[in-house]
Amino acid sequence: MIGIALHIAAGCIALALLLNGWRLWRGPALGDRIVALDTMVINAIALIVLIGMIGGNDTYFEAALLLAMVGFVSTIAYCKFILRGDIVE
Amino acid sequence: MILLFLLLAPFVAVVALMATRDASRRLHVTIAAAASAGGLAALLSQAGAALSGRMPMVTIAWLPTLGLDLALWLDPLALLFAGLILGIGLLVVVYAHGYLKPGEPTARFLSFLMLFQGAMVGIALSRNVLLMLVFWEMTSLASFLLIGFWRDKAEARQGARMALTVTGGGGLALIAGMVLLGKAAGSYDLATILTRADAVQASPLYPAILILVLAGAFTKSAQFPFHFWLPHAMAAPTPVSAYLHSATMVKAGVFLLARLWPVLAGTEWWFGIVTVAGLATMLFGAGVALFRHDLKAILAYSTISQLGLMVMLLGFGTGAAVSAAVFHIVNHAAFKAALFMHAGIVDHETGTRDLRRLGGLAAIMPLTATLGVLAAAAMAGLPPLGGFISKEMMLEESAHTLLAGQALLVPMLATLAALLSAAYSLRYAVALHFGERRTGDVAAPHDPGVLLLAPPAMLAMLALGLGLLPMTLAGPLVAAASAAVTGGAAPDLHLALWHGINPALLMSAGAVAAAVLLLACYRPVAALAARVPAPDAKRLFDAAIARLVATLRRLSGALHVASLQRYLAVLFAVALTLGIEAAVRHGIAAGDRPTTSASPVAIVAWFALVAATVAVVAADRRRYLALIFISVIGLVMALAFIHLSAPDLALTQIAVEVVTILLMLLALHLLPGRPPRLSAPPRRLHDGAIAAAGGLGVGWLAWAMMTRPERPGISRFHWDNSYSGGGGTNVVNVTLVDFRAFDTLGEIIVLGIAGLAIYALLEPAARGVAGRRLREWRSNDRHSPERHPMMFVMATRLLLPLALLVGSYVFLRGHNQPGGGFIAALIFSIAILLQYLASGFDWTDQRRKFGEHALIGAGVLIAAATGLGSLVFGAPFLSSSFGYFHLPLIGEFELATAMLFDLGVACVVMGAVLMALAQLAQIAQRAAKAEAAEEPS
Amino acid sequence: MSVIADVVIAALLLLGAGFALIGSWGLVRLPSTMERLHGPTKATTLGLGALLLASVAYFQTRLGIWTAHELLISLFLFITAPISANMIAKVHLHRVRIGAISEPDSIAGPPPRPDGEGDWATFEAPRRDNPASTANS
Amino acid sequence: MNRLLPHPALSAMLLIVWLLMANSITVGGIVLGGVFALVLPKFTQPFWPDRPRMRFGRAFLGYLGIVLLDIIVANFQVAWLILFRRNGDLRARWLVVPIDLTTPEAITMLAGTISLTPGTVSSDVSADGRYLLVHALDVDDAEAEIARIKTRYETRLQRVFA
Amino acid sequence: MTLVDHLPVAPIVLPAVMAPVTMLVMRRRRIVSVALSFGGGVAMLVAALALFAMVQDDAIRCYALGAWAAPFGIVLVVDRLAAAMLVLAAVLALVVLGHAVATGADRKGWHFHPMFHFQLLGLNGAFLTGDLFNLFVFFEVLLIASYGLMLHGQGALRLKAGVAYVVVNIVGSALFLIAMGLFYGLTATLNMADLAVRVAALGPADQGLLRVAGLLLVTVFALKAAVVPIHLWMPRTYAATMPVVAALFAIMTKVGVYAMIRTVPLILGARAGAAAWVPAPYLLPAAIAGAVLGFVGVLVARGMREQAAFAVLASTGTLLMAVATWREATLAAALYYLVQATLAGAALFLVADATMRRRGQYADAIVPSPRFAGQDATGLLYLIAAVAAVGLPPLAGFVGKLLILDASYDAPGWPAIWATILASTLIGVVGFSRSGSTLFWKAAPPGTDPVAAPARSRADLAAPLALLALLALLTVAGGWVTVQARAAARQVMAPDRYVAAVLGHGR
Amino acid sequence: MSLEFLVASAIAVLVAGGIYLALRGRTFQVVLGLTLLSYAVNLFLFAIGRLIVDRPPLYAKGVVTHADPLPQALVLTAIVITFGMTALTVILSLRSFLESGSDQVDGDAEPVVREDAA
Ligand code: NA
Ligand code: NA
Repeated sequence: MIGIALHIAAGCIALALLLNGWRLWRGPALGDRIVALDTMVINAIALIVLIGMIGGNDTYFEAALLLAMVGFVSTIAYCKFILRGDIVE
Repeated sequence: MILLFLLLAPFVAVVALMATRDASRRLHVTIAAAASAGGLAALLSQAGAALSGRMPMVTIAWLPTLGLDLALWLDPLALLFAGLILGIGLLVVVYAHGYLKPGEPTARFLSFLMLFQGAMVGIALSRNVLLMLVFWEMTSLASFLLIGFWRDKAEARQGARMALTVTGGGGLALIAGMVLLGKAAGSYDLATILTRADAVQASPLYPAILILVLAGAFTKSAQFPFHFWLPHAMAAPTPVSAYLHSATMVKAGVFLLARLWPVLAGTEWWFGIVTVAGLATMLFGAGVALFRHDLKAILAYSTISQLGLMVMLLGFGTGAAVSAAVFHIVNHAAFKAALFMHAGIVDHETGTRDLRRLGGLAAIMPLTATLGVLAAAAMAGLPPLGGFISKEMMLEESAHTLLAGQALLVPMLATLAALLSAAYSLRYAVALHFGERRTGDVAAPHDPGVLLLAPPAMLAMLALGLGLLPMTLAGPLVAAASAAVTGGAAPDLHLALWHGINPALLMSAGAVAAAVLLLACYRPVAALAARVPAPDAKRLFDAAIARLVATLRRLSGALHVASLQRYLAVLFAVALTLGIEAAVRHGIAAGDRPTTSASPVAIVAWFALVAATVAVVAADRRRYLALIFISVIGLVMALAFIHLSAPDLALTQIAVEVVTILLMLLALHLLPGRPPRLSAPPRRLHDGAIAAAGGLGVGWLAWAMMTRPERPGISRFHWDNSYSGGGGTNVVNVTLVDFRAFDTLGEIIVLGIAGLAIYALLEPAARGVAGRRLREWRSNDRHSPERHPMMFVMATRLLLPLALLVGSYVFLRGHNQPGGGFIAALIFSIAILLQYLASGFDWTDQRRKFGEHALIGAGVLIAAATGLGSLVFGAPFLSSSFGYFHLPLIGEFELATAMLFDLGVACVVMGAVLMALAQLAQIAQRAAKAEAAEEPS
Repeated sequence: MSVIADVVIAALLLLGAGFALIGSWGLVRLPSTMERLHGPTKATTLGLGALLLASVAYFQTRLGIWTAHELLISLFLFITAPISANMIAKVHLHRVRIGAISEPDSIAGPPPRPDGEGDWATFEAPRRDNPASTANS
Repeated sequence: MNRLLPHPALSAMLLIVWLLMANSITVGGIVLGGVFALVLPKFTQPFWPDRPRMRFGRAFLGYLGIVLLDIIVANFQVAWLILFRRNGDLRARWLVVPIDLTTPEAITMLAGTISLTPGTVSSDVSADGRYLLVHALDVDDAEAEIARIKTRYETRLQRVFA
Repeated sequence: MTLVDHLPVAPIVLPAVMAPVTMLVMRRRRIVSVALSFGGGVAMLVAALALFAMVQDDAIRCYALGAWAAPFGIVLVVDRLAAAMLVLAAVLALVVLGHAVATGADRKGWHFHPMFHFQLLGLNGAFLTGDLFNLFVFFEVLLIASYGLMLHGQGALRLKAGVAYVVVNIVGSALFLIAMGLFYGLTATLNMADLAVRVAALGPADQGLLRVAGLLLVTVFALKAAVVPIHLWMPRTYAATMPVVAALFAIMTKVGVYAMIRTVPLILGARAGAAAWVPAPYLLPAAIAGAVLGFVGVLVARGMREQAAFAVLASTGTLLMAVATWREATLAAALYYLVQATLAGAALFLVADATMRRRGQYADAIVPSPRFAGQDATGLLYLIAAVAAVGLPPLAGFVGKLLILDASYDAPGWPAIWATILASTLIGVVGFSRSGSTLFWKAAPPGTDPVAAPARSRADLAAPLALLALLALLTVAGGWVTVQARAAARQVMAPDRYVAAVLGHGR
Repeated sequence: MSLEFLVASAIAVLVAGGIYLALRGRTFQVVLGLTLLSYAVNLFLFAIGRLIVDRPPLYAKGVVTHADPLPQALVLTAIVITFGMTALTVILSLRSFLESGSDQVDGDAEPVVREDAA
């Protein structure tokens, strides 16, 4: 049962990634693209967790943690670039 | 040993002259003269031995593997030649003392002259053909320097270059010829080669050898059609002309023909080429000489003609002809050197060398005139001078020579040449010294001092002596030298003015009579000759070279255009071509390893990656957008690494991606917005084709490899020994810090260097043009005024300790679980960069306590020191050790030197990353500040 | 026991994945940028949270190990997600203000001015010594 | 005490995070984590000036509970909106929330809470730090929503940051 | 292990320590830093000489880093060739270092000394390593250090050329990784000796991939060696580089050649199936083109540095003609020529530097300038350097060419080799005589601006003089050198002994 | 579809994109191209160890199936080196732009096609 649920869940996340990708491609506003990218990161974290569960392996945890911790840095940087041009002032 | 002294004396003089270049002219001349005189004395001391067949020899091994030894000998031919070189050299040195104007750099002049002398002596004495080549090319070089001595004169420079090009080029052909000769004869030892005529002449290489050797000899000896450089070499100071371009260097070609006569002569090829070339040159030179007005030009063309005579004689292939040639070498050296010096005196005293502006000098410069007339008479082949005897011998030999089946062809042409020689010689003697008095630029010229007069006078006496007492003065030497040339016994030699009435005498007398006749009606003949189109060799040569250089420059410029796009296109094309070649030749089929079926998630991720890649390409000039798509690729890569069992790679990828994006955004800030497209559609199509082919190729390689079964390899050992030998369960990390720690050491050094280079690039960017551009820099975008968004700032304050903690954790566990120094360092760096992002450069920089340089330096040192530590224990560099320790309360824990190494890694990585980003941020910040200062507030 | 655990885990998985999907669907279907911002920043909180809980339970039942470190992921996301949303909103406000965006930015229309003196921080730099001004000490 | 342990709460948090990461509670882990929990706050002190005092007692835990509950509830609400509400029927609003909190830490926490609960996003702060700009996805009565935010979150936060 | 046993790692550890130390000290005390830098250079030379002496017994020495035996760990392998290259690099480095300090070039940015030592680290590592991936790493080290050195002094032109140089080499590195990946995929090993064994054992199905791997690998080396047609990056890069740095770079293209000499007979030799002698059919034409294009470049160059760069191209072409026949005798000739070409190329750059420093605004442009101080001295040095570079007697260049001619006789394509060597030499002679007479003989017409702010010190003549003296020594001691070269070539062409030395006789 | 095919085709697409961009005329495009190329090369090098799902090379007694650790170590090294090179390239091209005022990789401009005039 869990196996099926895991695969359904992974399928959902994959679909979510596709939807993010569509928004990223489409835009139209820069804000939309950044949101889409940010969401992709979140979905990627979800996917990593699922991969870990599917494989019965918790060694991927750090990757998810790292992504949660630093994934937003690029989002912020993209935003700051638009807002200020110079991301470090 | 004496031979070695002979060879080295001139070179020692070169060094001495250069060392004393600021000393007096007297000292310079003394040094040079001493070298020549000493050499001459040494030579004479060995003359007896050389002539009696107890040939002095010396061999010093130099390049035994090549067969190039410093092997010298003094056979009669060498003796003759070396004697000429040293004897005339001595006279020229003395003459130069009087000739050079005060203030002219005698040391330079004489050192070049000595360099030349040494090289010539080397040619003469070499008993190894490769050694001879060394000296051969050196003479070209010395000649180049000497012709160009008056470097301010254009004709000197051009003449020098032309001489070097032609004789140096010939020398290169000679190199090929000599090496082939050595190959055919089985040795580079001259004595051996001379005994292998049969082998050489039977070799299929013989024609090539002959032609290449002759190319060397003919260019050096100014044989038609390679003669043209010689007249332009007259731009050299006259002592040089006298020495190099009449007496010695140009005779090196003749010498070479004589030297190799036993092994090369006697064939149809030899006879045909050498005789015809000599004959043609003799006629041509004489003909031109007759109508020149510059004294040195007359002498130059006469030299060409006389050299042709010698070459022709050697071409005949008979012993008697060889004797004639050898004797003429001596004669010509005497009278032609004398004549050049004579011309130099005239030039020196009257300021001109134009025959039309000179005349009647006999009355005011009697001594000069006497020696001039004497020498010219020798050149004309008049009795009782030496020139007469050798000319008689020549005519005698030509009378017996059949060319192209014609018995009369050679004698008639030889007579014609003799006629012309007599004519220009008499013209020189008569027009200059007799008739109406014309004195050039100077009102009352007079005989020069003894320094200028004595050397040519001695030579003129010699020319006379060679006629009056030929057997005494030259007989034994010429006989022995001729024997050396022919390789047989000494010929039955009778050098004498009178041989009775024979065809030669008749031809000679007729020629002289006709010459007188010709001079009598010189004017109309000259007018007629002037109509003959005479190509200006120098102009043609210069134009040809100029055209060649221009064409080559265009081609080379077109090829080496500064274009990265071209560099890369060619590189890709080459790699592609080679890959396709291999694939076509041997086929690259997929293997039979069972594939793994892909999950829908994987397919989606793949799709995302492909779409993002396409998007990056499509959005390439919308740089910001392209970067966002790059982020997607990075994300998918990280996911792929996780899916494919590489957590360390995933961690690294995630962290590196963030840092890279920050870096690119910082740079992007300073680049112009959206630039116009640069390349036209065909170009893009062409690049697209390369790109598609490259992609398919690499993809196929990957496919072929992945579908092949794994092979047992070294990583099995790594797996098995990771825990037991490396003390860690994360095999990737143990590989990085232990099995292949040496790679990692190199890798962090790369990173450290990158940091330094970046610092070096950005540190001075605030100055100069870049600084101005930075100050003028102004973004077109309107920006929000808020610098430090509150929520962001607050979050980073909490994140900093958290991130440092996570980083430390990742560092400590890296040996056993995914992680390690590199990833930890990236996390640390990102944590600090986050502060920069949130709170600005200054704020953060003030609070940072460690410099990047220190981090990089310390990191490399820690890593290296860890490696060196193992030396103390007698283990190789970078040997690790680890142990499990037990402490109360804490329990068991592991300590490994590899972790210390990893600490070094972390320091360097952090230093380099911070260096790159902080430096870049700082410059961006400076630009922003400059912008803010400009804005009205 | 294990059946119940399995059911709980499966339910959490489906819940989490479902919310993640709904969030992303919102990103696609909502009408304009500000609205779209709500999709992911909301649904993914619970979505990921449920998945992480599932993971905790899963590893406990399957491998018999208590892994609580999934909570850390949530912790970091709770710290970072609002910041991302805030910055993206700022980007949007800014872009609308400078006229870089032509289509309607939100159903809500342009944001009202705050009542106090001054404007929103994105449009007017905060002055020193007030809570909104940070990092200039 | 203050010099050794400038931020006890932060230190405690770090220790907990360390133990969570290590995924085990051993003496060795606690000692090692403890070292970091002591060192890191000290080391990062310059990067967090004017740190406000916080109470991590009942007020804080209560606040956490309420937020978690709200997140779960709001998640379902928003999911409903996304799935079934037509775009035209969305009642998106800008809310200008006046704030009484005075430290940036507290304001950030409030804004973060608002963003974490689905349906609302903290979009900006006024330049004087006294208003929060919140975008709400579907709000019938703006004033009521503002009042809810203030009473439910801000008052509690005021107690935490007392 | 005694300290002597660790000698093989010394040429790498010394600069690895010296670079950061000079970096850290340089910021405070320049003099100390320079002294340290020199000390490091001398120590490196001593180590290189000691290694050179050590391999005189013809035994190949292995040093297993981290005590992990080959093929599992990384080994350093010292044979005659490697030791000789170490000596060459150390000698050149000392001379260049001296010149940099004497002319103050090292002060144009404080990172010269660390970069310099890093560069040597990369070179020495590339010479010593017996591991393919490690070779990649050291290539990267020497490349990135060369970027740093190349940009030393900066200027817009240099920066632009720098971008091209860096990018091309990054692409080259990508190719290297692909080639290496293929080798690993086929053989599951990285140790070069082990690779040799395993490549020979590959089945027929893998031959295509093997050939691709071999060709790509050699392509990468060819890129570094500036082999036509992928030499295009080189002339501009070297010409834009500060001459003193370019002088050091003279050995960089030779590293590419070295890598070919090291890997081809060993891994892609007779037993390599489809990859046996892979570069052979392509290398000779490319080498011929290189010699011709190089000397044509010498003829048409507009500046002395550009000319020197083309001379380096020419020398590489000439060298590769000899290498391309893959015979012991020609290889020996090539090795001799390699040494002399490196020194001659460096000498040309240093002479260019000395001339530039005296000609003020005329710099190194091959145009007549007003008389300048030291014209005779620099002119004489230029003459000698040109003689060496073009291969006229009496210097080693001539000997080298003679060796190549002699050894290549009878090899496939020898007439082409001979014709190229001789014809290209003639082009070079014409080129150098034109430029030399323009630079040092011809005076600018009256009224031309006088030379502004020329350097007056004569200290900058010492280094070129030293190089020329070395060239003379190379000529005089040619017998000994050729014997050494022959022995080194014999080792290289006998890969079995290398394999046995690295992997042990048990295998 | 197999994983191997996905990876191989991804490599192909990345290489193609990388080469195409590397051949463009502006430094930033070239940098992007190099980035794509390095992704491709890393993936290639990784794939050379063959693809194994969910068996990270963490040593444990008795484990037989695991991914090849060596290519992973090599890729890690390559990623680090690539990062250093990328950083240097980015900054070098920026500096070059600041110095010369042009971000074109080649000095002489090609004919400019203005297709964004609209
Ligand atoms: Na990212
Ligand atoms: Na909310």
